[in-house]
Amino acid sequence: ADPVKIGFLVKQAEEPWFQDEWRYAEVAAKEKGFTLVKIGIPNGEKMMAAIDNLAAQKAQGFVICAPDVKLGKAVERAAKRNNLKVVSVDDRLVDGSGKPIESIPHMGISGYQIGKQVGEGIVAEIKARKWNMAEVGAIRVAYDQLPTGKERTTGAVDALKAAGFPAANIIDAPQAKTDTENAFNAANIALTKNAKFKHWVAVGLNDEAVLGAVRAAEGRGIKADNMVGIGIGGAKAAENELNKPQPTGFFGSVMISAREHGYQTSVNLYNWITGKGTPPAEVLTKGMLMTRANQAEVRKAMGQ
Amino acid sequence: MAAYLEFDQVCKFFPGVKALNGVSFSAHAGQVHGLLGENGAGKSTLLKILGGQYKPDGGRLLVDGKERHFGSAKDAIAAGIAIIHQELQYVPELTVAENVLLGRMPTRFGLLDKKKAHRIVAEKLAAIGVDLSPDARLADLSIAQRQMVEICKAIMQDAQVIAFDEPTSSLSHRETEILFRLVKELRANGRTLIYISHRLEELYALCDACTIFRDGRKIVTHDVMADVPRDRLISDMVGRELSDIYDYRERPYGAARLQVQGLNGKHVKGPQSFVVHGGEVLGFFGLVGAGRSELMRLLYNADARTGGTVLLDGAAVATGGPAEAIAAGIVLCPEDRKEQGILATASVAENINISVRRNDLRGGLFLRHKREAALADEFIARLRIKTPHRQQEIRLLSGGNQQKVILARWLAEPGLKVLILDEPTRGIDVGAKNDIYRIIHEVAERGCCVIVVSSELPEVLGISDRVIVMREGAICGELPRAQASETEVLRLALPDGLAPAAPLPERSIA
Amino acid sequence: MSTSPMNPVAAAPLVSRQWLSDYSMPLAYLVLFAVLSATVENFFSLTNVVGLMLSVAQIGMVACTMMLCLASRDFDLSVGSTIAFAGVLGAIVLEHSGSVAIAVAAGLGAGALIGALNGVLIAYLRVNALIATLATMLMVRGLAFIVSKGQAVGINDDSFIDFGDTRIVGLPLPVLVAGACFVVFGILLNQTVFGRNTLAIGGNPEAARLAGVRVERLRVWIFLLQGVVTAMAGLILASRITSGQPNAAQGFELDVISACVLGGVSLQGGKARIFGVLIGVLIMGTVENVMNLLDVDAFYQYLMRGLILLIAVLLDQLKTRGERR
Amino acid sequence: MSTSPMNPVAAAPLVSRQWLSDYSMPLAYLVLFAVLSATVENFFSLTNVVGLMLSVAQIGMVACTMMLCLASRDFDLSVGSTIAFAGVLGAIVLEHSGSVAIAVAAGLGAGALIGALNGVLIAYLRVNALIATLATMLMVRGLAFIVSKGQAVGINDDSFIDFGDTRIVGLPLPVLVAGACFVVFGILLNQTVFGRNTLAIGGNPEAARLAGVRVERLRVWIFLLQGVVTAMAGLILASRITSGQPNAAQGFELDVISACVLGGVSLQGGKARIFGVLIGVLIMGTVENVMNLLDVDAFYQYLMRGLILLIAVLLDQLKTRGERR
Ligand SMILES: Nc1ncnc2c1ncn2[C@@H]1O[C@H](COP(=O)(O)OP(=O)(O)OP(=O)(O)O)[C@@H](O)[C@H]1O
Ligand SMILES: Nc1ncnc2c1ncn2[C@@H]1O[C@H](COP(=O)(O)OP(=O)(O)OP(=O)(O)O)[C@@H](O)[C@H]1O
Ligand SMILES: [Mg+2]
Ligand SMILES: [Mg+2]
Repeated sequence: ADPVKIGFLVKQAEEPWFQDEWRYAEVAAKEKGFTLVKIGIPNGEKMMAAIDNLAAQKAQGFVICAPDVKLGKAVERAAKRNNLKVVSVDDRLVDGSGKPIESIPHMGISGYQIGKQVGEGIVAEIKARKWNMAEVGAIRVAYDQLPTGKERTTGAVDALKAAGFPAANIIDAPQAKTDTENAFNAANIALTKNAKFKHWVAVGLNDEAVLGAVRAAEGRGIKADNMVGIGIGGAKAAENELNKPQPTGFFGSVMISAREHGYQTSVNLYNWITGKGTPPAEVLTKGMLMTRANQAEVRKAMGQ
Repeated sequence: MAAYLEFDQVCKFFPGVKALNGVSFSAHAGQVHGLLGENGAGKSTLLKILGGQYKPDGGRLLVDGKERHFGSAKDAIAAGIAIIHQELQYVPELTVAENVLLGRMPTRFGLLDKKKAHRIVAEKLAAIGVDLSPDARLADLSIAQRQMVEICKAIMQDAQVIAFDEPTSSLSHRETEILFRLVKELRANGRTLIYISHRLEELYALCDACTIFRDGRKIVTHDVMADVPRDRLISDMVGRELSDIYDYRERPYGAARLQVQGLNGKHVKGPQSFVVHGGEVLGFFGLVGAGRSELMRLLYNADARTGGTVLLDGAAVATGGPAEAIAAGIVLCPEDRKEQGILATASVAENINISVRRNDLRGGLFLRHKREAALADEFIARLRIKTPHRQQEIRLLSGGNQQKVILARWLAEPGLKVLILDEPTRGIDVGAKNDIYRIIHEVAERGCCVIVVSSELPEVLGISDRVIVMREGAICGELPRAQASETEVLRLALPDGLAPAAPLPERSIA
Repeated sequence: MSTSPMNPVAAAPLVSRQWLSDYSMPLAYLVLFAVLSATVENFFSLTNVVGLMLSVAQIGMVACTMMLCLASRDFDLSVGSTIAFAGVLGAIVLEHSGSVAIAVAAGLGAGALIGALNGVLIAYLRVNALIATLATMLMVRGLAFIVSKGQAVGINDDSFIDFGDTRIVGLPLPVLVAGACFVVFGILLNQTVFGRNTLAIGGNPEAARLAGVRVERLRVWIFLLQGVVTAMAGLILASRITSGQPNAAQGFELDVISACVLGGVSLQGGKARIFGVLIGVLIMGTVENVMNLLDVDAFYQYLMRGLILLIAVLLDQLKTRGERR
Repeated sequence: MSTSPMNPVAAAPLVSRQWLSDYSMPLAYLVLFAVLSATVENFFSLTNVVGLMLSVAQIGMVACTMMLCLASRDFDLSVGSTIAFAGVLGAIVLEHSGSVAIAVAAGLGAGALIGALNGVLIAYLRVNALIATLATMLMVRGLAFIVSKGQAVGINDDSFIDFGDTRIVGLPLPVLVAGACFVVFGILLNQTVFGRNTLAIGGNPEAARLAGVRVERLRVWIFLLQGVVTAMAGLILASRITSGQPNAAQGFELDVISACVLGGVSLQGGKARIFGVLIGVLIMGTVENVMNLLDVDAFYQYLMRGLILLIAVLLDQLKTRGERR
């Protein structure tokens, strides 16, 4: 048989999260003895090109985290046309009407669920600090242009609301771009408009967004004891904050296991290609809240 | 005979300038009507109104007895008016044929008919006697050739009224003759022709009538050109008497100061050498494309040279760029004012000070605004530059006044040793020419070397102590003032030593 | 050419130099292609070459009109947004009307409107092209988000989706459409009054105006064409990816402009060659393709892309350098 | 001005029109500011105004040098990447050396190198500025990812972090630095031969060269300055967000260029006013600020941003229109 070649396509190749997924997929490749081709696919157009490219390289299948879940049908068709097996990771692919595509096995966690964990973490901390929820303002650093971003922050906000957090205290701070500086500017304005709150919490689509909110709060003298920000990702940006000598308003980050996603999906696909078994239709992994207190354990549990 | 073209009390005002202040005159079919006036008198503005580029602020324009209001150039073209502008208006990247037929390209089945375009333009060019390929890009042609393309473009509009705004300012002998012949043919065909020039000989040779402008007003219209004495024209125009415009005075000149040895580069043919003495005015004559400008640019470090040295007072002038030449005291006033001379959107003061200010900076970096302003004002006065104030953007000045500003830029140099003027009086009125000649002589009297490149033979002969003639990229002869007669110089300049009386050979433009 | 004043000695090198200058980019590309075929595994295969062409189909289409736009000394940053908007709008209209024809008409109509708006702003209201098209870029992107509520709009109509998939003599339809664009716009540029006038207003707008060219109207037309072709590219993209994505094609405008400039179109206007643009587009696609074939690390891809862009223009530069003086 | 032939009747309107044209943008901004203060809650408060200024501090610094760059008829797309790279590099060097001075020097040095590279490519190798800086933009971004392995680099040095936080007479240091940039570059532009020559080469490079301006050298200097100032902005950003982030400031270049063009800097070169640039930067910041204060929906923000950009240039256009003929 031909040597096995597997593609691993991710939507934001520069993100540490996807870099980690790739790294663990490489581990699998080395163990099982297949070739891994890593391609970043920032948009639908590049995604189509990448799939064609894989076919040209005579790959037999690919793992994909598509730039948008609605690209499902395009992925399915392109794979079929090129006779490639597909497994999706992180985001579950759906068809034009929003139904999950059954022919593509999936491993991941929904953005909404991660967001919920963020919200729950914040609620727990609010309770632990015995804050009066009416005196707490919540900043949602929003980047709704990105579907995942919206899902995550919506999950967080829903969790807050479910715990009785007053909806009126939740303030949207739309960032123009997804970097820290834009989050800073957006959060700064939110703080200006709502000087009345004693305590603050912040959520966002990633660690950088929350970091921006934390920095903006610091600029106004709102420090660790009055600020709880929980990010998503748990990579370097979070690690830097959590390892600062003094605690900051960056309370923690919900970490997801890139190891599981990167390693397991590629192994599953390998097995499928080599006839050693079909992957399960859907596997959902869980995130873990990493804080100053537990970061070592969490990292270990997540296999970092 | 009724006037075909009539201006009635036409006014045009710009901020701070009354370019035209109630001008009236009329031109007849079958007449060449000359317009004269010093720089900034409003001649070009008048043509721009005629061409639909400007709307007049007052007055009427009548064509064939009917009052016309042109909203755009297109309207004017439709009304049978063609204009050859003072600032050439061509598209450098397009070919001769495409430029000539711009806006009127022939088509077949909706596609360009390139063959036909080529053919009709080639025919026209041949008919008027211009030796040019319709497929050449304008960017690759000399200014004179571009000018001829512009003329061809206007002629091909087959307009009833054709206006020429200083068409000969960048033409030399041969093209000028072609132009004259054309103008006369058009007159014979009953067209109405307007002709602007600062060269009086041309006006006498071509025009039937003339109108003189000064400061945006009409001074007088002479219905019979031939009857007007030259002195009268000049004094009407500049408002003062001028006797000998060249103002040449015998002056002793010193030792060889500038030695050019074996200078070689892309557009000259082989190494070229010559010397200029301190206090000498050296004229360079040649037909268009003879390589004079290119040689001067090599001397000025403006183009890369492939060989040769330039010695000034015995020391080699550093190569590198114009900055080195300027530092050594060599300056060049370039021939193409628009492309190489003016900083269009900068002020008059800025254009004057751009180079000279380096001598007078605070801390090597900071400007001395007051001194710069004073210097600018001084030269505005000395050269009679017509501008509302020194802060005016130079592009808003009339062509001749722009030329004076560039001259001022170099005359202001305190360490001036060699002054190279490439077509310095292009587009300049008689009075100002006289001013410039005077200045050239003053500069020479200070012991500087002056090189004047000119295509106007009388000018070269009138002001030079010595004349060098170039032909086809090489120096082909040298004549001291005493021997430099018109015939002698032309004999050297024309290809293959043909006498000027003989018919001109076809390839002399290239 | 009996009238040519060219002197026979000078003519020979001139002609060959002209030839060199006209064909050096295609030649260089051919050499590059041959080298890559020999050295990069899987590069020279039908699937890969077709894949490569498919990957630049959208850029290719839009580059054709961008060429005209740049040639007339303008600039258009709004193409990326227009692609997204046309795709989203087409998908929504398709969803509601069920008619492919209406959906396509809506997409193209929107593109025409956006283009016309750009044109009017720039030609008649004399807004700086960079700012005008940056503004429409933002507004159109906003519209794409608004009409889609920020979500991708799925497409279920198979006849629409098939368009992106269908192959004729082995070539996917999008590639054929792009090829047709190159032919049509090549003719438009070189064989029509429209093309000549475009170059003229880019080379010297004042001269064009004085020669009676309706400069403003022409510029509006150029932008309008650009809008329509871009919308078409957007619809084709939507069909290929089976959905209209409001955040599709971000940064697309720079890719297109780079391809044009690589192909020798001058940002100063007045200069354009359709063949050069084709090569520019192919270079962009080939670089991307080869890097993926060679599994170049994502971070090093940035470096490579930059380097290759530089090398391409430097080569072109060296060539034209000789001509300059 | 005894020598001026100015006619006293015409002089008066000329002066007032000049005045109008010079100050219409600041005046318009003042009016806008007053209206917003009266109508938008929380807008006119010290915290908000300081926040607004802080939000445009980086754009402001870089806009100063971008103004020079545009005035000389060039273009720089690499500033966003340079900000990211300088921040990342500074953070890494700080981590390893522990010395703020060395870290800052490394960041600024890298910026200078990038700028000089751009300058040499554009001035001496005559690569098109768009392509050259697009290439460096890609390469520098790649480098930022490579040196940081794609991860944010944390900063723990308090003295470095304090720089972004410290306030002097109520103004944060970054704002003061931006202010200083405006002063310094305003002087450079208007009071020095450097500035004048920059405008000259933008207006007509050939004429400037023949007038003795060392065009190539000057262009390299302009890019070098731009690199240094951009790197400084990157370091300040890193200090404000207490980390060097390799994906910071994407799209920053267009913001900066827009601010400049809004401020009346001509992309055709030869025209620049520092005051205009300041206003351009403030307009950009104010629009963003007010939209968030008013809770404008993220999607509609695109629309608004585009519209306001258009309105601003259209106003400016109407003004200069009268002058045209
Ligand atoms: N667009 C403009 N804005 C302001 N002033 C202008 C403008 N165009 C021309 N002028 C001024 O109007 C006056 C007449 O200019 P015009 O070009 O008609 O002179 P001219 O007679 O053609 O001179 P020349 O012989 O130098 O070509 C000059 O003082 C000139 O500075
Ligand atoms: N940019 C250019 N590209 C190609 N050929 C050129 C260029 N400039 C000049 N030449 C050629 O170089 C030769 C010398 O031209 P140059 O301009 O030096 O002549 P000149 O004696 O100064 O005449 P003119 O009266 O036109 O100024 C001519 O054959 C001309 O066609
Ligand atoms: Mg004139
Ligand atoms: Mg010459």
